[in-house]
Amino acid sequence: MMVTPVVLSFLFPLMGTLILAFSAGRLGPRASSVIGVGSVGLAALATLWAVMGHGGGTEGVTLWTWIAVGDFQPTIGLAVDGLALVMMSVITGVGFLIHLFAAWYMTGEAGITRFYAWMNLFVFSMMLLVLGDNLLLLFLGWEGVGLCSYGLIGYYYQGLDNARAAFKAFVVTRIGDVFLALGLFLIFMELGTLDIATVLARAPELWAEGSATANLAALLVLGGALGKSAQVPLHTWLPDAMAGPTPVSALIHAATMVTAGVYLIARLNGLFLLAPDVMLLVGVIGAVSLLLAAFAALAQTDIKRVLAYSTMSQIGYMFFALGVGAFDAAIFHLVTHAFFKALLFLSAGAVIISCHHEQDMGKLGGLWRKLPVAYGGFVVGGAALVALPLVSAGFFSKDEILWQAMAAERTGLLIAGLLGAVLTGIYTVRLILGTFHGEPGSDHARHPEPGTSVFTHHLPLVVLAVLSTFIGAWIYPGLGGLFPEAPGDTVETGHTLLQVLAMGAAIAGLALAGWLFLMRRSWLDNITDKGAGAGLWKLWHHAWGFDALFDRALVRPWQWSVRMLRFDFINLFMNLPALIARAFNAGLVRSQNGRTRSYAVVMVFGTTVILLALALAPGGGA
Amino acid sequence: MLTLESLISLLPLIIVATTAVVVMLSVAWQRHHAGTAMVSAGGLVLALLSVPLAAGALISPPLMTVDGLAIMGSVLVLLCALVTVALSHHYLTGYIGPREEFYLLLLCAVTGALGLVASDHLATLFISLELLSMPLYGMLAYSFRAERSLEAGIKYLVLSAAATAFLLFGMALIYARTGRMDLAGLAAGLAASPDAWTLAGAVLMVVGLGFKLSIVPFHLWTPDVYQGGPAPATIFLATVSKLAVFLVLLRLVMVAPIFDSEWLRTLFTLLALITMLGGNLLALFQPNLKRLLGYSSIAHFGYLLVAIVVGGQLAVEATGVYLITYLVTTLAAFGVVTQVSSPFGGEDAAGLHHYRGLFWRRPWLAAVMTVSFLSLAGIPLTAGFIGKFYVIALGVADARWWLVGGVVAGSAIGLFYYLRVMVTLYMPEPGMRRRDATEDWGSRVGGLTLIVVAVLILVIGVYPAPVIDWVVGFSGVL
Amino acid sequence: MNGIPMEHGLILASILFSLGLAGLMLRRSMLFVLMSLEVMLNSAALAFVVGATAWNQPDGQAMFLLVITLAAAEASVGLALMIQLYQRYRSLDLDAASRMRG
Amino acid sequence: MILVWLILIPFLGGLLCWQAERWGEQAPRWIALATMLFVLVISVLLWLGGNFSLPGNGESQWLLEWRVDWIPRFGIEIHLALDGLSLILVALTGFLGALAVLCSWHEIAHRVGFFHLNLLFILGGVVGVFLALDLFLFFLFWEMMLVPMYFLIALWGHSGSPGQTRIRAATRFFIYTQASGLLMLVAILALVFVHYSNTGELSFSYDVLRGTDVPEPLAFWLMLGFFIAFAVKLPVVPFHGWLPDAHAQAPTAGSVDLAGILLKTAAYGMIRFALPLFPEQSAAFAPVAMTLGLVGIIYGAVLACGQQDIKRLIAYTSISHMGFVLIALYSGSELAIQGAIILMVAHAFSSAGLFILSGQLYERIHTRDMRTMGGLWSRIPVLPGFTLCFVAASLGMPATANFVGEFMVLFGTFPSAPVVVVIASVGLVLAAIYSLLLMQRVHYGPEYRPGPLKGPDAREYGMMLTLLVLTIAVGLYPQPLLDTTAAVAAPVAELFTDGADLAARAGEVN
Repeated sequence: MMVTPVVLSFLFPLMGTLILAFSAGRLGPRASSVIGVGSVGLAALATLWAVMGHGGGTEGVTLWTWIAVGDFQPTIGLAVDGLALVMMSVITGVGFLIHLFAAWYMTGEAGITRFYAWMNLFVFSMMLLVLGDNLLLLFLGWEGVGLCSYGLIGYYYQGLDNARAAFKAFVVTRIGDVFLALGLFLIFMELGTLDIATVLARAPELWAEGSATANLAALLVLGGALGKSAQVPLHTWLPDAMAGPTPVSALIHAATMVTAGVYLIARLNGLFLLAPDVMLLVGVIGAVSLLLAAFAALAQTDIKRVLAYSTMSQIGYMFFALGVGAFDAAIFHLVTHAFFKALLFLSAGAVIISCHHEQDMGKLGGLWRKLPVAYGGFVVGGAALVALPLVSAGFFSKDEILWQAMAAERTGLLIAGLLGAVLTGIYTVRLILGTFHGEPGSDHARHPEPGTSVFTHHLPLVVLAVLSTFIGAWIYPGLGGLFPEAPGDTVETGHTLLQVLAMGAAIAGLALAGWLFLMRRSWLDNITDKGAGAGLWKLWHHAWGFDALFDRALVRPWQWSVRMLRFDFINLFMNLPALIARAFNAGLVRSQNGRTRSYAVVMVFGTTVILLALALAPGGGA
Repeated sequence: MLTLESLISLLPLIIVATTAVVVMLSVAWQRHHAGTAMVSAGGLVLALLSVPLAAGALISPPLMTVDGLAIMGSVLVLLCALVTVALSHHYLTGYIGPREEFYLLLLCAVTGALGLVASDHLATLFISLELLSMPLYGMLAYSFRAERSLEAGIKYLVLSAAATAFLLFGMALIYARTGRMDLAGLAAGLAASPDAWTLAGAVLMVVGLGFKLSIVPFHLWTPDVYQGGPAPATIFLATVSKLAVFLVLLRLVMVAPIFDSEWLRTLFTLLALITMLGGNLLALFQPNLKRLLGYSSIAHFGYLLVAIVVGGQLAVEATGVYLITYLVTTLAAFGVVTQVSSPFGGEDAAGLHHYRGLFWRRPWLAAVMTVSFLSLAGIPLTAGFIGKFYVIALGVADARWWLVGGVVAGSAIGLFYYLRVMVTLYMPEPGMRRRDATEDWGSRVGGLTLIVVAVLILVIGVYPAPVIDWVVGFSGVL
Repeated sequence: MNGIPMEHGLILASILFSLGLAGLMLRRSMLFVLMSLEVMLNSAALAFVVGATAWNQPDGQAMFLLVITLAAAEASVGLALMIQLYQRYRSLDLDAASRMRG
Repeated sequence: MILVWLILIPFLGGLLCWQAERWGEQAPRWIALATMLFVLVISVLLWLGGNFSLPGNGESQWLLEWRVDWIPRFGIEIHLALDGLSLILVALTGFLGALAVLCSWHEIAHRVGFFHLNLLFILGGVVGVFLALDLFLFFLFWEMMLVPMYFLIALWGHSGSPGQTRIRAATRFFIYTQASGLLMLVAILALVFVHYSNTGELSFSYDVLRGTDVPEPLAFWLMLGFFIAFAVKLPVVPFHGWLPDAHAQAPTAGSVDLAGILLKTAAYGMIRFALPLFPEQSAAFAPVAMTLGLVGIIYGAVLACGQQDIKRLIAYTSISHMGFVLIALYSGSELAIQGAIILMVAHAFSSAGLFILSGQLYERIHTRDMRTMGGLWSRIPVLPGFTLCFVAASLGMPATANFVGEFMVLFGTFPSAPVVVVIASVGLVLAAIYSLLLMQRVHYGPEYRPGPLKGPDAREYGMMLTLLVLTIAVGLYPQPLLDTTAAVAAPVAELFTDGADLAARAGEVN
């Protein structure tokens, strides 16, 4: 039956984490990487077994009731359906390959046990997030994933800016989590339950479509999703998150965590259908982040930051798809994106390690002959990213999204999507040419040491490369049944026109980039040096200045108020009585001057005052 | 008319007086310090045993009433005197010069106190008050070779005489206006129309008594006299003298209607408030322990004034209980000061630095001092808390929110210096010279009584029911 | 009651009393302080006598006798202390004995 | 009779420790540990034995009850009673007491006997507070537990700045609580005399006084008297000044007790006395109390971020956490009050853990100033790992008890006060900021001073592990706790629902 594999699939990473965490230094690097990779591998097998045994529909299993107070009864329960299985397979499958590659990547690093402990904990939390049958358990996974990303981004903790990047990532995602929490409170108050299935069932009955509560609930859930999936308002943490080791970026910031937002919206699609204008907002946010990230990627020098912005733009596509109601297409793109983005990140990792942690494109170059595997990975991954027609997986998924947008008559979004496709083409070509062709910029790049170990270096790259081609697109089982029918399913006209358009955009992008970077390199350089061009380039380099905006709007006032309040003002007025007492004491003590006669004077003065009061008192003091 | 029956009711006073005479004769015949101390202690114990007899007698002598209040007062006076004798014996062993006269003065003062507590007539009030005060001048100035004791004696004499003059003049005015000297007659005479002169007389009497109770405008002498006087004399002054005077003031307020006119009640409220706050505020940063205890006693009588303001049955009961807790606590606190400064070495160990780290040398003595200061501060499980509880209960029952607020504020301020003293006991000792109690302080009579008193504080604090019932028994009779 | 009304007597006593008080407060030498104390006590005694005559009762005079005995005792103890003060400070100035303060 | 023993054991143990110092320095420590474990074992046995179902009307709501006359004149009696809530808190006291003894095994070197006397007297007083049902007895224990804590801070505290501040901090702690306690005494007495004037019966018993209807203007002041006494101890913002100083100067054991248990006595006092005695006024006062709670959360968080001393930072975090409890108590929803109880237990574990860790840090690097710390992760083997776990707990990471508590509070309060919950959720973000700041400044970043330090020994490891396991256990399976306190939270919540016939219903509940 379904229970054992599903439970096993998330117990293995948990066991891995516990063993690694409590080993306290007794495990050497070899042993810890074996445990780390092994546990995720076993989880992958368990998932495979679960996928085989899954007969469709949802099967739930409740381990125990978490809290039971009145009608607030969240349980630790798992619900396995097609969506969950797809996500599980992505997490464990791609996760396993990344863990394998990490064994190579992290050789020679200190604290590998800690690394794998965090990675396994991450996989465990992600599985919980995906499998949770009620929103509170989902929230548990949601926060757990945030904590692990904090731990892993801040892996090289000696560097203060790495730690600061981890801190920033956690805080920004936490802001998103708070929106999600508020959404949960609202949902519980209105619908009286947190169980996802019942929420989706009761929502349409209690809330009219487009009613205020539906909008608010959807908006809050969207806020949570934006934080985790690094979309426009809460996206500033993703580029800085590249401070972590590259496998981390591959696993967390490409394949799994950033897609959690997409999964959440897909899971609660019933809620969003009740709030059409929030759906539109999702699409718009997707489009905006898509374009913003694409432009920013054009002006980056660090290869990992290019990939980071490219991830952000691809997730923008997924939100774009969700916005138009094409939930299935979004998940399809999620899967293919996981494959080729992981491939790109791991290849970048291979390049970085080979060139002794050199990440700047300016310093790299002329590597394509020396690092053939990495170069191959980049080319195949790049092709899938650009959605090279017919041969790459990206084409099928992105084309599906654009088609759905067209079918849903969202022409504005469609145009943004196409423009995004062109830009993607440009920055991908720039990335590949900058890194592998031209003259090597530094002596690291002149004689790199290519990764030799077959099992931990070549295997993951090759497998991912294969999955990034059209084979990856075939594997996707299609979750048609789970989601309400997308706009594109019923309409047929214009499908071919769109395919032509999409192919044209991709090819145009490639051609333009090739022409620009190969023939017109000098013309390009002097444009970006002077006047408007330089200004634009700088603007894109700093991702449209969002970081500076947030820093000035939020961070600086916060630091100012912390500095101002370091001295506890409210406490000051609690010292008032003490000061008054001290003053009175000083005054009274002076009256004790030791001379008998002055004591007598005070005594007489007291008596006369009382007698005067008596005389003046109304009615003679009766 | 003085019948045999009324004489029996005066038995304790008579016994103490005869002890004084016996002591005088024994001093004339053969000076023996321990002997004199034993005789006076014996006399006091005898008087204590005779109190039930006196309580039994129905007719009280003319000019006096031996009622519940008087009996309770006598018992408390005798007990405090007994403790003072026990403590002063060890103290005086170091005194070069005549030691026996101290007990003589003490016994005379006790006679005065017993008379004062039972007085019902202005004359007896005056005579007993003076019989109580005169020996006190002598006791305070006993070690006149030390400047401070002489200065204390002089100050107390001059100011106390002035206060007596005020008291007398007040009495005279009231007498002139009503023609009656006994309190009952006074009450009847004044019921008619309290005019300006009688009220002025009442005010002057309050001033005279207020001086003895060190109520704020008339309190300035207290710290100097407490610091200057030899420790046993200060104990006597702080306990017996204040106890007796307060009971007289209470009797005046209860019996004579003149004293419960609305205007005078507000006067008392005002006096109570400034006394509570003044006493505590003065003591905040006081380095000298005896002066600090002087200020603390001012504050405590400020709290007690609440009973005068409220009046009535509960007030008498509250006064009784509060006085018991105050006496027990003051005896313990001053007892420790006496133990640390005995045998007499010219100057009492009054500076707080003498007591720094006392706990690590004399744990049990420091424990006694901690208990006494906890009780002064009114922390639960000590007698002081029961006293403060009663006062606040009194204030709340009569809805006197100003006074209750004053008590709360006063005790909050008071905490500061009580804690400051307590913590110095436990501080690690610095190396410098320190005064210290004798090694065998615990096994001497004074030490034993001190420990008994300290245990009494805890017992009253933990299980106050018997004490309360005893007091309720007496206050009912009034 | 012939001639002099009681109020006059009381006022005289009050004046005497305040004179004694003034002496107490103003004079530095302890001798004069003791004397002004005597004056105050006697003024109180006078008030008693005036009261007695007004109510023609013997109580006032009895009280007068008691006051005089007290004044005598007071004076004797005061003088004894004054002698010691002189021994100690070689002066009768009351302010000499004011080392305790604060 | 067990109840009396529960109170007496710590006191007798304390005296025994004081005298045991003569037999060597280790004796008092073992005796103190044994005493506290004894208390813990008794309370756990009671827990397993007792049934905590909601009392049917008729039989009393107390699991155990023991009353004997004490001062008949005022109708005061020694009335001890135990129900779900007090049982949990007594067990918590036993557990944290044992922890406090353990964590000062090496820290306290001089005058060990007297230290343990004070420590055990505090715990005895606290157990007394949790069991006392007679208002006079409650006040007595309430004031009595301050004295030993005062001595603990004043004599064994370690003060960063000149020696004098240690005593000033202790005195300020004492005066704050004592003065506000007196206000409560005035309120108790007024309540008693009002009852006396209504019914002619003079009694301090809790059940009798619950029914008194106090005339309106006075009732508000009485409720305020109770509220201020508990607000100073909780602490609520305007009266919080004493907590950071007391924590910064107190020894580790003192901080563990102070944060772990003493703050809970205030919350317990509110649930037991402040709310049931004055239902209508508390309901009317709820908005003000909630705003104070919010201010506490935000202000505590902002100040926590600005601190240099590690223990002051943790102290301010306690203020922020207790803000949640205050909101829950005055929200009037059973879920929120249950959440508040869980949060109290969770905060006890997490703050005790953080204080023990800062104590262990102090033992190794002899400073509490975060500016001279950094990059300790690589220098100390296991401690930073534990710190990360407790930091995660303090910022409310799910699967820890804090999360369960905080979210139950927020879920419960949302229907009645959504705006309050929205602002309180901002507190969640701030919680993340100050907790991670603690982690960044101490364990991450460049090493301030090189050189490895020794890891935790068995004792320290054991303490940390038990605390962590408990936090996670309550985080994942809080049901046993919830069942025990269900009987307490339900009636308290009902008090708020409708002010009108409260007195009547409150009357027939017991």
